[in-house]
Amino acid sequence: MNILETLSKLATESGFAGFFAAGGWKNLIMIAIACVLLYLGIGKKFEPLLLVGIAFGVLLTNIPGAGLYHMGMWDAYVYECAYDPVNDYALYNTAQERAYDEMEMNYYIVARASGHTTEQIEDYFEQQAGADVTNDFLALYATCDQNAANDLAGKLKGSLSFTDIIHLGGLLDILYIGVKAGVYPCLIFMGVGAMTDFGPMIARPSSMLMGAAAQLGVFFAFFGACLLGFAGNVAASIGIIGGADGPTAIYLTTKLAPAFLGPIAIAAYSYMALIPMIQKPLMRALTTEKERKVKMEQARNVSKVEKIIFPIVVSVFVILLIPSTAPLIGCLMFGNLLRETGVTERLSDTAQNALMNIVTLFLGISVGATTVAARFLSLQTLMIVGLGVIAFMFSTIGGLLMGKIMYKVSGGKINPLIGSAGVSAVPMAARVSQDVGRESNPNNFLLMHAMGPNVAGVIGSAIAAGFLLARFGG
Amino acid sequence: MNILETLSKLATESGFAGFFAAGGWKNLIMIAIACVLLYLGIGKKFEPLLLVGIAFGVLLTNIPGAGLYHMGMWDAYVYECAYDPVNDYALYNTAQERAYDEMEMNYYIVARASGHTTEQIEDYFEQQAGADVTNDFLALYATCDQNAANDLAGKLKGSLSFTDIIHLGGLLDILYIGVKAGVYPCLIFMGVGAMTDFGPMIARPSSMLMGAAAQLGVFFAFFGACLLGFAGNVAASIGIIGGADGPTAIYLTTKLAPAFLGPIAIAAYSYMALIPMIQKPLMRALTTEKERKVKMEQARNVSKVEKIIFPIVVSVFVILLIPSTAPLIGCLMFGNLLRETGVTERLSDTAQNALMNIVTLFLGISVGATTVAARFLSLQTLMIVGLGVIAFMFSTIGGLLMGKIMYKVSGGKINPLIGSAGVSAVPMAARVSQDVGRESNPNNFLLMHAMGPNVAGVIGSAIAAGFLLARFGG
Amino acid sequence: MNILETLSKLATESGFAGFFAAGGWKNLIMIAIACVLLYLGIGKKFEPLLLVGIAFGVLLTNIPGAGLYHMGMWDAYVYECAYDPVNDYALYNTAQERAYDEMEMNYYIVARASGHTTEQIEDYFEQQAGADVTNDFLALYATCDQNAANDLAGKLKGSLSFTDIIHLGGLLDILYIGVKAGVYPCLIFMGVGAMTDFGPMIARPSSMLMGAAAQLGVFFAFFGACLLGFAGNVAASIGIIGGADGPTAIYLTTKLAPAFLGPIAIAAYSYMALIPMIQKPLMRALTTEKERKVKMEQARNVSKVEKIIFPIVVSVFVILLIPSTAPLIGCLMFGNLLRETGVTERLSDTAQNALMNIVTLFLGISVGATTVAARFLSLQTLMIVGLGVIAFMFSTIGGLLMGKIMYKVSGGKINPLIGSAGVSAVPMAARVSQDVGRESNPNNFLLMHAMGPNVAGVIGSAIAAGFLLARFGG
Amino acid sequence: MNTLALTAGRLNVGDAGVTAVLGYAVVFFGLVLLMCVIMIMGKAMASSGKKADTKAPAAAAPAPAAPAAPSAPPAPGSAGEIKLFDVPDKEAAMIMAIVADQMGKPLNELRFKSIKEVK
Amino acid sequence: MNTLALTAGRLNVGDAGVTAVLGYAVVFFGLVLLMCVIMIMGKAMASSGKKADTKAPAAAAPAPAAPAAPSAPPAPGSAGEIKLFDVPDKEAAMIMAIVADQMGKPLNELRFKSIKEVK
Amino acid sequence: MNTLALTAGRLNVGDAGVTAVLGYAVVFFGLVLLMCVIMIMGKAMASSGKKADTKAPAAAAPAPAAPAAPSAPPAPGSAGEIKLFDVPDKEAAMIMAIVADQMGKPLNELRFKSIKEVK
Ligand code: NA
Ligand code: NA
Ligand code: NA
Repeated sequence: MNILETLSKLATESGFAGFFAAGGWKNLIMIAIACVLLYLGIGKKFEPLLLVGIAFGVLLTNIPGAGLYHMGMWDAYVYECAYDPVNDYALYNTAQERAYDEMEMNYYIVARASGHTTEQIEDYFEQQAGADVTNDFLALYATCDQNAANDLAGKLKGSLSFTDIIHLGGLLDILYIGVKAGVYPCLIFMGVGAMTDFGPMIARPSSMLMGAAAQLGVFFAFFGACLLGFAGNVAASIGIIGGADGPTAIYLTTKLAPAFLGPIAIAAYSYMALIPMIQKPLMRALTTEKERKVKMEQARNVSKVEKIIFPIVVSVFVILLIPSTAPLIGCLMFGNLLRETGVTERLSDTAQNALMNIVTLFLGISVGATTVAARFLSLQTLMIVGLGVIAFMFSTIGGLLMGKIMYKVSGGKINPLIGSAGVSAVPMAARVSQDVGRESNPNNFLLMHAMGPNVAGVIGSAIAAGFLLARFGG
Repeated sequence: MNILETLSKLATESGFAGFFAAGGWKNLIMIAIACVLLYLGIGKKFEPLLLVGIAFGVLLTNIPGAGLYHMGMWDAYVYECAYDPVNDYALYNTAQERAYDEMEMNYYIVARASGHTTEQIEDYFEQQAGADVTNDFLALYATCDQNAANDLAGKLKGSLSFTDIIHLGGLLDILYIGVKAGVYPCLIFMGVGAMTDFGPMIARPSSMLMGAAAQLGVFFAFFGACLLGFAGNVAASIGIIGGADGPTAIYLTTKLAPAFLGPIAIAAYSYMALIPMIQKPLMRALTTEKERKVKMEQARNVSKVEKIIFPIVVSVFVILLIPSTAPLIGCLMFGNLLRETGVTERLSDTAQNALMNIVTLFLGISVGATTVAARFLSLQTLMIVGLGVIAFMFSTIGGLLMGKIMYKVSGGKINPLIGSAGVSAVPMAARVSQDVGRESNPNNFLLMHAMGPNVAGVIGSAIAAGFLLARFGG
Repeated sequence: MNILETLSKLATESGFAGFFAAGGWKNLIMIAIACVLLYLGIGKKFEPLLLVGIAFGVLLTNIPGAGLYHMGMWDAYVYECAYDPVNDYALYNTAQERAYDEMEMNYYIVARASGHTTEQIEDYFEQQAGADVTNDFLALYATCDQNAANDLAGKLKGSLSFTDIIHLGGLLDILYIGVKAGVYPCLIFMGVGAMTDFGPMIARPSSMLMGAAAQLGVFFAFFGACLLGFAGNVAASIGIIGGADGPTAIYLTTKLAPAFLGPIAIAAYSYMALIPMIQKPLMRALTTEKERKVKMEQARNVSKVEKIIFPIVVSVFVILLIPSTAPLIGCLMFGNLLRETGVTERLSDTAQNALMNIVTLFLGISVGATTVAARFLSLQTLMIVGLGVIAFMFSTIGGLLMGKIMYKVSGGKINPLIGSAGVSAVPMAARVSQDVGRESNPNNFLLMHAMGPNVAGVIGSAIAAGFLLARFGG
Repeated sequence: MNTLALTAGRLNVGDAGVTAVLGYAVVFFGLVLLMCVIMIMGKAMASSGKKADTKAPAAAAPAPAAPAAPSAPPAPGSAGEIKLFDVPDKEAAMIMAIVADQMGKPLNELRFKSIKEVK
Repeated sequence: MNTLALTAGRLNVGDAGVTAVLGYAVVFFGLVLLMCVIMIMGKAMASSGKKADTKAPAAAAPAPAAPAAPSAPPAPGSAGEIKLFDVPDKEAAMIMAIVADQMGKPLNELRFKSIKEVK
Repeated sequence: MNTLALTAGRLNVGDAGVTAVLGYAVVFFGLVLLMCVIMIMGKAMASSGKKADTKAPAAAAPAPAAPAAPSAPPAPGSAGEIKLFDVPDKEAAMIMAIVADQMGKPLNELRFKSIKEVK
């Protein structure tokens, strides 16, 4: 290799060249978006622990040539998931059948490399209904981008697994495995459980009604997304933004619509930081001055034994009801149990510090990495951003309305402002209740009362996610 | 999907329905057992750091439908381990031979799905001695539960690996990989090494005789288990309970008899917490008042250099003698070296805190998850529980008898009560020696003297495990 | 199995027997080398956090029979990497073609088992140019060590992946996966970034020229290694020792020449500890008394905003220029960003403590494990050790000469002694500049000034590694 | 033949509406069930707790301390408070009072990472 | 046919030399580019910083503290300093002064793991 | 043909007994071997240690402190003590004495997470 050859190789491989490739300008836009997100995280302190990581992931993944994350590899992985070896395999008793199936996959590969969409290919197969596609394949192969086809082939031929991703992928592909396997969100939920005091909710179980009502936005946004033409699984993932719970949103989206993980995670964490701006006007508009002035009674003390029994009881009943919540609720309650036993402080401390921080590091940067320009810069992302704020607003409204009902039912003993805290976003939403309450009555301390609906909202979102997973999941 | 359909799907998928399925009542019993274990861990402080995790794993795995752990998947994995591709593969030069082998696997699958035991299938293959099983397969396939067969097929067809488990498994399946690969117990042993001061043993090397003698229960219970009809590998795993060393027991059982991991781990940790109740009567019965009153001389000081050289020397000699102890002894001694160097405090601190706590979290809950009702609730579990207490008792007796011998040989200088500390269960067994010693002589401080046999018992159990692994392992 | 049989099995399996096997004496030498490294790490405090781990890995891997690390398994893994399924696969449309390729792999296996080198086999295939090798294979198979062939076959037949290594490998094989995948060095770099203050370099950007110049040794040693007959990829890995940056050296070597990881890592960390002895004579020889006496002006203060923008800007520009630096520079700058934001202290703390310590534990012991006697004890290791010291010397010289140029250009305002700090080895090289400076002028405080080139050297080495990776990497 | 089913497909307005309403109802059902369980548990506790009445005030003692630091409760996904006490309350209070006095700051503005004594 | 290419092969003297020189040049090119970028950033900061001039001394205050502990800078691959302050400088300084006084040691020889107050 | 060998099979009484006795013997053999090695090492240390006799008391100093906290030794699988000193003993003792005095508690009932100074 002589000097000119090497220099030219360096130049063409450099990322600067990438900006001049087709669609290269999109990367510039994504880098600008990363900088905006970094400004929001660092300058405006929007949930910085996750948003800084996500933003840096956005930056790294959109530098042309960096090769830290490979969208195509995960697309291939997604495809293979859709392909069902369990049901198909036992039917093959002869090499011919297997070869046939392979031909079908070959066809899929060259069709994709020729620019056909998955939907088109599906339709084609439905028409063919099992006929031999060899000739069509050969015809298509003759005209397609054969490099792209070969590349796709190597990845799809029954061989792309997590181990291949470790082998072929970049650093962020490898870290992303923990997202894909659903491990990171669960471990973060374990830490959340270890940090959460469910005492205020146990003391006033009616808080849970507000925590349930404040999931309104989840289903409202889901419905809206369906109307806008999103498929059910994607609409469910968009809706869960209204749960105002980062790990739950990431978990559900990874399982149902991984291609939309980037925008959904960014929307979820950004709006969580905007809770005061979103909630305060709605709270002032929907409640009367008299309602806002209500001072609530001190709730009863909750004994240590109750706090220990609580996570066990919740695990059993919620998982029995909606088994698909098991990973989220199981981890949340395991963390909470470690917190309350009084004999596992070491583990509780690790769950909420060392382990949670490590996982947060990996989660943030790898979720950010999924925002590849070609996919992120689309009308759909804008719609997700719009639906996300609607979800947050309707969750707030749901909680407030339930608060007003309970104000009536309780004969004015319950301040409806604590209803909006049911959106979870612990503890910010509870602080907002406190702030708005003090505007009307400077001696009103709603914070502890709002913590009840607030932590109930975490459980409520997990149940909503479990329902959507049961409905749209594999 | 209309509303009724969805509701009915939710109802049939709910875990409540699972209780009414065949054998569903067993899950209720397991949940009750989980609550008892939680009570022991939290209320009675039985080794809570592990028992709380194990108990919560028992709870989660036995909620019908939770799907956090899949016993069948790991059974399939176990099968594939028994299948030996290394020796078989090179013989296949033609596709026919491979197809034949696949037929054999197909036969295995439908036979299992038809309720045949592995032993029966083995016998069948031995009779056939390589003949074509196609016809038998087709006959069996026609009658078996074809869904079960297909399910098993997808998992067995040469494809079930850790990466499939990450892909198809639940959260606890994924965390369980670290147990299966033998990584967690080793890392915990690294932390144990970093927390252990071998000084008292180095100061009085004769302690090691008591540490060796106190492995009596391991081999006694092994022998008993063989008599009760357990296979050698299972008997070995049951015996190691007598080593009174959690990570060692888990490591060995994972390698030799993973199907019995749940009961063995629970027995090991429960009895460890019961050490005072098990040991004190035996200690009072087997020693005389005069023996118990013996005050021991202060042992010599051990220099820093000796403490640094010790882990290196132990690693080399013990691993040379029994190479299969390498993972356990290597990690124990690496941790101890980090503790003693004086220049790796950062690493020693992490080994005994952040890393150990993270691994303990994962280990406890995933070991607990293996206690699936259908398998745990059996006569064998009761036998294991019974053999476990026998193992602890005979280990105590072995240590005490050696203590009495050394009392004689030393001319009354050694208090035989420190012999029972040789069962390890650091430092509880040493505290028991201290307590019983003070009953007879309130000024007697045996604790530091008992730490010698106590830490020797850890090494002794690791050697015993290495021997059993060499004898019964792959 | 009777008693004699078992005893004889124990004796033959014991590691003591291994010393008497062919080449067994080499293991004794390696154990002695491990003890020397432990002495250097513990007694002499040579980078103990890594060297103690590496040394213990050397010890464990060379105890005969320990089975914690399997060189052959990773060799097989390496081979499979070289084999390119992506480009080859799409060409196979018939079973015949696949069978042919398998025959070729079979030939490779028996040829290796017969003692042929990979080069010889390559030459053979080039001569055959795609002809059928069946007959040659059968002839070779008849004469080769068939056990070795079968063993190799099982590992190579398209099946050896990370998941197989978890399954078949020992503890250190499993921990080594993180090295092989390039994850550990990157995570350590994240911690390094979180611990590094780039302020002095931002305050005086001209420091970067010295950081660049001090990579001279990298390329000088690379050139020397080429002359000594090392292949380009190996020469590149040897050269990077001159970067004086452990994680960079390990990352590059793992990617380019994993078979040489052991000696290169040991050389890199040992020489880093020897920086004062290597650098001081060169610094005194190459600078004049007048130059050494120069007192430098206090650099300007760097604002918090600049420190926050810095990692973002560096990531974008350096990765754009040399995309292959993305993993190293991305992680370094991500860690640094977490340090400087002021709102992610939790993550920065974890990156530089819990996470970094855990990774350091795993990295050290598994890198040490690669030093299998049969491969480590070779002339090549000696040459690497020799080239390493040359690399360090020339990097020092490069930095000093640039320092002298800048002394001239600046009109004597820059003390050339800070140039040698450009080799990175943070902060030891900067302390050496400080020490030598005070010899000539006791009131001279060069430390803060030397920190600029010092941290620039980290970036410089990463760029050098990126260049070499682009040139010699897959 | 594998169906290559990559998307779950779009829902028509009816299905979407039914799913949304049903989902919201399931969330309510789940939390109401939980509410009942917790209420029953609370009642059971209260009745069994009358015997252990003398213990209760001690166990509940840490709770009133919480409202003193209204901005302190931990945020999921963000930094949380580390447990305040590992030593008996009295000793911890003493240490905290000493430090607070020396710093001239009210107690609830200081965060003690941990105060531990050997048990 | 797969080439079984296990080694990148030896380089002849010319190639090796060219690669070495080119590599060294690329390192220089990269760091000079970075130097220019940092310089431009510094200038931009300086000009925009004139308005915020009153803020600057506060922001820069921690910096002068650094040279007081000349042996403190963190080593990659070895133990690093933990951040000194999480509370406003004044309070932290006060606590540190008290402890240092009681210990009779100069401030820069003590390492405070963390001093935190509730924000 | 693969043997599908899933179980190692049952042992007859003789084999089980032989294996048990042999195993117990191997454990003894291993620990006796180790005992001899440690004894030899101890003797070697003692003879080489006579020159370095002046150093020994300093190195051994922390040891007598251990019996003062009889319930302190770390449990494998449960919480362990964190290293007490990272600063020279004298300074650490001074800090500890001050705190203990102010708390009115004996020293061995306090656990200091860490006291560090810049080395
Ligand atoms: Na919520
Ligand atoms: Na033991
Ligand atoms: Na460098």
